[in-house]
Amino acid sequence: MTIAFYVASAVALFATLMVVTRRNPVHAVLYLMVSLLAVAVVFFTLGAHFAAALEVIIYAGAIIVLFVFMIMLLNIGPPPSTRQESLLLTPGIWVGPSALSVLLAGLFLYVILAGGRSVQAGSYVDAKTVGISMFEIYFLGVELASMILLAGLVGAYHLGKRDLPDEAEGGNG
Amino acid sequence: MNETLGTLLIIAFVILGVLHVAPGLIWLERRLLALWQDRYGPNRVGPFGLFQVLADAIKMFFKEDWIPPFADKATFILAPCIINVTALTAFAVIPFAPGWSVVDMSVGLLFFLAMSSLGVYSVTLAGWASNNKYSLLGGLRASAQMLGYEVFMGLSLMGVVLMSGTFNLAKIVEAQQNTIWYCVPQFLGMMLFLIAGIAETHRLPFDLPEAEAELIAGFHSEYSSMKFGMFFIGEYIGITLISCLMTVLYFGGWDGPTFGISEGLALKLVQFGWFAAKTFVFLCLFILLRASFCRPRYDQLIAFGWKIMLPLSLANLLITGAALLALE
Amino acid sequence: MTSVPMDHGLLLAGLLFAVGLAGVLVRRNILYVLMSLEIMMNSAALAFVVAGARWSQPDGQIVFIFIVTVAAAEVAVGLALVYQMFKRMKTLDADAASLMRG
Amino acid sequence: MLDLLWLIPALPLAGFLVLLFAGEKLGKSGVAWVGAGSVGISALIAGLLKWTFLTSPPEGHHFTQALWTWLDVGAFKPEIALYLDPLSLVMTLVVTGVGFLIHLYSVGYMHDDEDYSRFFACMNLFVFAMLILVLADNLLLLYVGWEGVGLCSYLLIGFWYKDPANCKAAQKAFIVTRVGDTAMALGFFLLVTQLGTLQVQDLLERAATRWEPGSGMALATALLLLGGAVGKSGQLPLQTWLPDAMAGPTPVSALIHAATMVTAGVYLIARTYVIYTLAPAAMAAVAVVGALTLLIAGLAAFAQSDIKRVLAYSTISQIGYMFLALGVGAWSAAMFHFMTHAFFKALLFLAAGSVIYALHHEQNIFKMGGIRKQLPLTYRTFLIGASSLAAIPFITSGFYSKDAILYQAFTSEHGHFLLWLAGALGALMTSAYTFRMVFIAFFGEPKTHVHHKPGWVMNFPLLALAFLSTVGGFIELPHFMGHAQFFADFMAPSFAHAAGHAAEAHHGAGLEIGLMVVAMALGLGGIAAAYVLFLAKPEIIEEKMKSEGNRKLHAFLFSGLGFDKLYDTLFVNPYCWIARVNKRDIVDLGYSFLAAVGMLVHFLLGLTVTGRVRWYAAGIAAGCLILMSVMVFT
Repeated sequence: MTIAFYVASAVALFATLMVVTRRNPVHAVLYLMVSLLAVAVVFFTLGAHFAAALEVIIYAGAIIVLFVFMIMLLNIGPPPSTRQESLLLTPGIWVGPSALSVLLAGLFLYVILAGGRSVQAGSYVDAKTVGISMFEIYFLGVELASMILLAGLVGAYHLGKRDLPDEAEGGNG
Repeated sequence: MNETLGTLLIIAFVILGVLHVAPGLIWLERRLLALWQDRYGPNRVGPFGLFQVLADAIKMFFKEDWIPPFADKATFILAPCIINVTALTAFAVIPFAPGWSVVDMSVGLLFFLAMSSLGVYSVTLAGWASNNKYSLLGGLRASAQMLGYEVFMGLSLMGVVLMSGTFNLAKIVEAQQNTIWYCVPQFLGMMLFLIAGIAETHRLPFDLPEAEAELIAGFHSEYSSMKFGMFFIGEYIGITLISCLMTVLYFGGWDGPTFGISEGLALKLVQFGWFAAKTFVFLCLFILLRASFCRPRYDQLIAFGWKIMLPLSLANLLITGAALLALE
Repeated sequence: MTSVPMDHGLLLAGLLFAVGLAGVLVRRNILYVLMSLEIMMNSAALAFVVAGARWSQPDGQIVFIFIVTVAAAEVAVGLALVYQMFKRMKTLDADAASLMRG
Repeated sequence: MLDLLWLIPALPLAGFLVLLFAGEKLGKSGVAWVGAGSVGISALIAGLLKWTFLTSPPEGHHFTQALWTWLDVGAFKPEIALYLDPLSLVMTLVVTGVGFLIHLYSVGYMHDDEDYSRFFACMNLFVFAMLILVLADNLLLLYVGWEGVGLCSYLLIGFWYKDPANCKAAQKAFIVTRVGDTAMALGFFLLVTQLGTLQVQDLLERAATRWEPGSGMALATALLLLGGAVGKSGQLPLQTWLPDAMAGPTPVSALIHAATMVTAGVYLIARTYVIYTLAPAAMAAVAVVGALTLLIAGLAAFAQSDIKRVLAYSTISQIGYMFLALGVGAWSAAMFHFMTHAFFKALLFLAAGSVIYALHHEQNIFKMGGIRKQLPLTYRTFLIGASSLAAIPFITSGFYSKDAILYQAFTSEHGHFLLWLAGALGALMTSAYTFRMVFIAFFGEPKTHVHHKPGWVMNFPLLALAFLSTVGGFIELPHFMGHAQFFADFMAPSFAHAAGHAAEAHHGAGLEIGLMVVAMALGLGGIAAAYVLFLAKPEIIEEKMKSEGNRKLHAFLFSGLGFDKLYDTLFVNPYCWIARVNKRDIVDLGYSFLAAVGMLVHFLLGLTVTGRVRWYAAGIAAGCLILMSVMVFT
């Protein structure tokens, strides 16, 4: 299991890096899916089976599919759009953000490793326990989450409508 | 060591068995369709036309494996693999008989749902990678359809989870042995799951992603040779998987009269026999559906999923929970 | 059951977060920005799950569920916005949507 | 019964609020009922309280009603509390009683004014503020009332705001009194920091125990409070605003600038008398201020031609008497004179108002003449008031109160012959200028004719006040005349700390009679002089006026002894000069610099508003990074 953790971590990191650097959005989405699956494996190795399953079902199986769906709807996968993507990604653009991210990562490293305590993680927590405490302690949170989902639903419905009233030029798409 | 060997044996059994069920199903489907449509079907090659499947397989292997130059090559190849991998992986949690499963996972049902939700990538990516407008439309249809039907598939299964109190498939079977097959108390849930299952495998009447009248062959228009074969087989594996789950979740799995046999390999075989028999019935049901239904319009399909099935599955969940609370 | 140090789990979360941040900052295509945001959210969720696993408490996974909920809502709205943006501007360049300068 | 105390200020406040928000809708009679009625009921309640105090006085002769806690900051915990003792009761009675009569008078006097409801709203607010001032339990609340009456004074002097001169007069009153108020506020600060409380009674007790008699702190506080009192009461050197304040409607002059508000200074000193007893030098200052003021104002009153300005200067002069009394430690005599003065001065103003009303806002006495026959009732009441002011012996209240002051100015341990002399000379001048006014305005040839006669709402207050002006003095008779000391006895609990007060009785009756005879002689002599100079042989004056020096003297007196000019050269003009020189404010440069820096920063930050989401995200990330670094590395 320990080995699985490290392998999955490596895969997740690699895949995530690939997500950020891909030109073709579909490839990026696929790498993102791989990354999420790897994180799901990490969850599994940490004993969070329920979270692992949810990660795949909801994240990989639904949320990312939405990305694919949108890419297909807008039909931006094929070469013209990847060329455009290359234009947007000049080498110079990488410098600042990378520096910032490296600094952040360095800070995380420092905080986590300088803490000095290395405790073992990972003991099995089954779905039932999660469910029970979710509907007892975090009941209000669940209600709020449902409100967020409803808001997202309404918002997405409104924004996704074909003809928003203030639409200037039409097009069939 | 022995345990590992046993697991390996089961894995081999599952892979080989399932992979061989698929061609058998092709033959069975053609014969049954012919029967129900009052014609012969394949009956020339071999006994009852059984070798026709073999011939088809050989033909498929030897066709030119052509990748269109305008396609996105990596994704084009990846797509058919995904459907087989996910479907076969999902078999890992199916208990064919007591102890006969690849893994006895505590969140087995969720694992199945996870795998089935990943299956959508196959169709969608195939449609996109082909870089062909019919394929793209097919892929779009598939992703929208599967997103919609996946939601209430999961919800419809929750009734079973509520009654048995576990995600573990083997335990669900045992729970049914102790009480009653869930096809009785969870009849609505079963119907919902069955419909969702058909949609997930995009079999008729939910085969709009590959509706040949509108989209040539939908998402796999550009596929040939064994890549097409993998889609073809993947579909049958999917059917088998759904049938197995129907058996496990609603019809008591391996439960059945044991004819006085009470221990050892023989018992397991009898139990597996029951399992296989029940699964076979559902396989035939799938074929019967194909023979008897016409194809709905796409918007009807989506509206049906979101506006009828989803509320029904929620109602099912609510009533089940309420009833369980009342009986406690 | 396992002997993964908590630090390593947190470290993975931190690194993923940093990579996601880089993605948000570098990519001008708004789809990538959204994807990178997903990465960041996911890494935050990972940190919670690691912490939950450390103390064998379900709380980490519950927070994970909440984060997934938020992510789902965010993606739904975000992609609807992307759709509208593409329809109006024929581009996904986030910097193109700077007409209001703020 | 005493629990009704809170109603006394509450009713005028309610009246004010009603008139403020619904005044336009009530109609004139409604406004009159609300405006005068609220004060009238207050006066009735005050009378009831007075009765209670006389029949069954509360323990210690004072009563405190705490309404609620105003602030609660550590030890600083002022309450909205009302304190009733004989001193504040007398003030309350005068404020509500005289106030009610003046309100009633105003119903008739202001009847044709378009801003009828605004007038009554302001008047009610004034009564409310004055009552708060008088009844306040602590200095903070007193200060609220103090500034409240200042505000109302400003509003009412400038009541006819369409004439810029009125607005100027209002501003002058406001600004000049503000000088005194600043001193008073400093005095309050000093009291709070030194004695740690604002509660008046606690304050006095602590002062008596902590401060040595004659200590510097007591002197400083007493002088600062004196500053406030001087400003509000129109005493030297801040008296210049009061004559100008006559720009307001006559009832306002009667109520605010004669009967009540201007005596707030007297009240303040009487309220904090303990501090003054601790600082004999301050008491001497009070007495000297009073003496000088009464002389200067008396001189100025001679030269005035406006009937209201004559009365204004006489008010200043009479309050000078009160200060003189306070300065020599004759606390109750001061309050006695306050009371009688309130009666007869209100009477004089109202009667003068009747004349002005009848003559269509003619205020110049030289244009009146001979109206005694046309307005007999007004004439008689005015004469009663004038007699009281001039202290005609035995039959007027002013005689008794002024006599008490003069007697004590001579005999008190703080008294002095010169103070008595000033007071006696003042008596001479008072009777002279008062009857100058009477003779010029009411006797002689009619120079104008009466347009309309005042109705009963205006006449009734005159009669009531005339009655009070006459009998008000009988409650406190000199020692040799039966020695009735109702008023002094009643006031005694309020001035329990005043040592040496009782010593007066040790002087013989002979001295008392002697002093009185001198004062009487001076007063009657003044009347006689006025008769000769202004009625019988006015040509003497005309003869004198021909010389250049005398005309200059007249102009000097007319201008109130040139104080306005003095202040203009000393303060106003230099200030205006500095303001002109500093037109482009030097300090503004600093602010302009700040503004420029702000604009520069705004410009720089504006550059960062690119509309690019990624840029903002980078900003957020960098900020988080910095914050986290700070948290981690510190």
